[in-house]
Amino acid sequence: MFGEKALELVKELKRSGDGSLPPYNEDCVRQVLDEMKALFEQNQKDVSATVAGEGGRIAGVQLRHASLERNKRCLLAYVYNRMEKIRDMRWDFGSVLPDDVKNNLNEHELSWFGRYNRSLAKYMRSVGIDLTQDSKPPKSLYIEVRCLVDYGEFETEDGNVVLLKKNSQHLLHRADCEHLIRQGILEHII
Amino acid sequence: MDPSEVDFLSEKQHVKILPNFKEGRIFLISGDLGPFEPGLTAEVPLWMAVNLKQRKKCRIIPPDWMNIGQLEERKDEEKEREYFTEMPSKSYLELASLLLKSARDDIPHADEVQTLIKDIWEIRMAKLRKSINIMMQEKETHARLDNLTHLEINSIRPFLTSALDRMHILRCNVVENPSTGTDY
Amino acid sequence: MADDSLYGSLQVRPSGWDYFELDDILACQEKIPCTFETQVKDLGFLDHGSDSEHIEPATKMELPFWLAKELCARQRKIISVELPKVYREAYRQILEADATAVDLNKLGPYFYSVGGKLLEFGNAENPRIAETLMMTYMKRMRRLMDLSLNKLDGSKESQTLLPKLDHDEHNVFAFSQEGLREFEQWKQGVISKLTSSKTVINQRKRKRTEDN
Amino acid sequence: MAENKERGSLSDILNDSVDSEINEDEGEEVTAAEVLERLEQAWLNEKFAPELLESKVELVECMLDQIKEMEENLKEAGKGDLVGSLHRLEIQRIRYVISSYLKIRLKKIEKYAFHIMEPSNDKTDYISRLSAEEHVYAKEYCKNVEDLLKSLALDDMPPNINSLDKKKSVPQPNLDSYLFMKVLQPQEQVELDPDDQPTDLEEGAQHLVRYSVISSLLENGAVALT
Repeated sequence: MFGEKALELVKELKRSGDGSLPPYNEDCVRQVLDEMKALFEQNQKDVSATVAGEGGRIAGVQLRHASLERNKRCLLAYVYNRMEKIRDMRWDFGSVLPDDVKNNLNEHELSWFGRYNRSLAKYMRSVGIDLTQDSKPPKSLYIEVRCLVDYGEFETEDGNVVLLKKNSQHLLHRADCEHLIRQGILEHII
Repeated sequence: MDPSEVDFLSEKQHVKILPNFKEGRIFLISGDLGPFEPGLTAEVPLWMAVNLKQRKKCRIIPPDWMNIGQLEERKDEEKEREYFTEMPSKSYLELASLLLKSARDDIPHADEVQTLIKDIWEIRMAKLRKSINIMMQEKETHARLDNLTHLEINSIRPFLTSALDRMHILRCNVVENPSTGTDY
Repeated sequence: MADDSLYGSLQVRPSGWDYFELDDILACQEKIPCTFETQVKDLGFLDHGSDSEHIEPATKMELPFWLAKELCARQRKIISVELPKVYREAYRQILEADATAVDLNKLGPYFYSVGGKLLEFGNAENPRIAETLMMTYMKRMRRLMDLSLNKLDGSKESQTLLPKLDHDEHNVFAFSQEGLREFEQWKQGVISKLTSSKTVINQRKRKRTEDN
Repeated sequence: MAENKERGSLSDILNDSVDSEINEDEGEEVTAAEVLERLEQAWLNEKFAPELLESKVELVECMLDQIKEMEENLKEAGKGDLVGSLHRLEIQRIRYVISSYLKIRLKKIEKYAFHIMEPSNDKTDYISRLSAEEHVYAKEYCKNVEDLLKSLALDDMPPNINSLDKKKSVPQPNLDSYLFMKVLQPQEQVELDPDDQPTDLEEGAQHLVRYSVISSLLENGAVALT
């Protein structure tokens, strides 16, 4: 039946769950576009035949047109849902994506991510607040953290420098270490 | 809403403290406080009370309902009454657990107080499930829950709103396909 | 039944809002038994059961919902449609008898949403389908509530019902379990603990599997 | 700030920094505490409402000014100073509400970008609910997403279907979502559901209802979401 390849794309993305992004499936997308091209050209032939007086072609045109719309919907949903995953990574990760994630992005997605970053940064500058901070309500000014990796020197907001060695523990200002915790460098100890 | 945000909201309510430091009026953005005299009670928001306690700058006076006598009375009343009784505050559980965690030595008979509060919570949650059961059975499409507290609402919200949202779709289907009374 | 004016505000949402939703796309793939009323030229290859060049009238085929819906929309009548087995009288009686015992996941993971879509065909049994869907959901939802609001340990009872849940039911269950897990964490005061992002966790898992 | 004032303890410095009376255009004296109260309720309303609500960016700006002023004064306070650290903790709490409020709105703008930016008469004029900065962001976001859809799919599709129907086939909020609300101002004979008789809403009452039934009451402040 028509639309099989397009369905494959949707299923592949659905299987990947959240938090991970499979590589951009260039050739499957290509095959969907090819099927659409063929459906469209066949419909054009049938339409001109019908205009020329030949009967009995309308049903085929409608069937192919429904398949065209189906392919379109699957393809757009594939691109749109990937885009949402990439967008969420900005909040999850920060403005620099790790390489193994970047390799799964196609060049248009990469340029989308760059534009999204710039637009978000511009918005945050205009309101004067870093929205990627403060993911949890503040409990107290300082929190206990343990270092999971050898990170080296780290300068806190109020200017003093801390040496973050593996397994070293510190009492750090909450705002300073939120990013480090999210990137798995520090661990918050209750 | 994340329970930590429910906590965050409950930390706005005021509690009484016994400071051991001297300080004039403090003009917070959320309102003026103090002055503070050692041995003289003062009212501050819960988030400040807990912070001062962590820095050993005060003792916290538990709210007057947080004692064994009153809590036992509330527990019995909650057990008897079919509907939810009114709680002393819409964030009684957050207040109690925060004080029990960071100012336990300021609460007489802390263990009994904790178990009583836990019991009250369990009775109310069981009541909440029962009333939802009835709500679904009667196919009611809205409900009044005056005495439910923030954390109780928050704990039932994910299930109830998502379940009712889907029920609404099915209900619209029925409404849009009324049987014309012909027998099946 | 009630007159229409009373039900003014109760309509299903206008279609299209879920255009990008993967689940709706998958639900629309559900197979519908159809019979062709007219010939369809040059598309015989779609009917694996015959090798004729065209699809001949009276051919019976299972078409995905997204196609069946277009081919019998409004006055076109290229095909006529029958209810899939699980929405017919026999299955409806099973559901009426013991809704909570039925394995809706097996009957088609999108049982309720496909059921809602079938109503678009204007079948005479629509009222009974809509009624059965609602009644089934209500009965199962009450059982599901106890499971999703109780212990997190996945008791035996939840193990028996869980695999039988349809996609919508599973979302409700997962969503409320999420809420319950957060509440449990809150109880131990862990909740305000900042955590590393899920992408980092996934990455670390992948690294671990690559290393050993 | 009065320079010549003899430098007393920190709280003296802070006395004059908290501009306790903020004049609103209606001339009614609104204290900083009241502005904060309204901002917190606006944050909760935005958090629970399925659609984008009226922007309360003026409350955000007012609070940010208060914080900036307070932070200026705190520079002089020593690190360990008790009152200074309490002020900083309050500032962090207010920052959290502001940041969460703006983030929730931004997420809604992203989720329903086309629906918001596509004007049509038979639905709410969401564009008027955007702050100036949000409007710029929403326009850029729509353009960016549409360009992606075009470059990866639409431009390679046959001519008659190579565009996105931005009126119908785009994500839209579910206005019938269930939520909890509390009544601030009593209301007479409100229809909570066509199946039931209209009921009175008593002040302080809490109800579980569908959003569409109370959206106008929410807009004029008669109810709040909880």
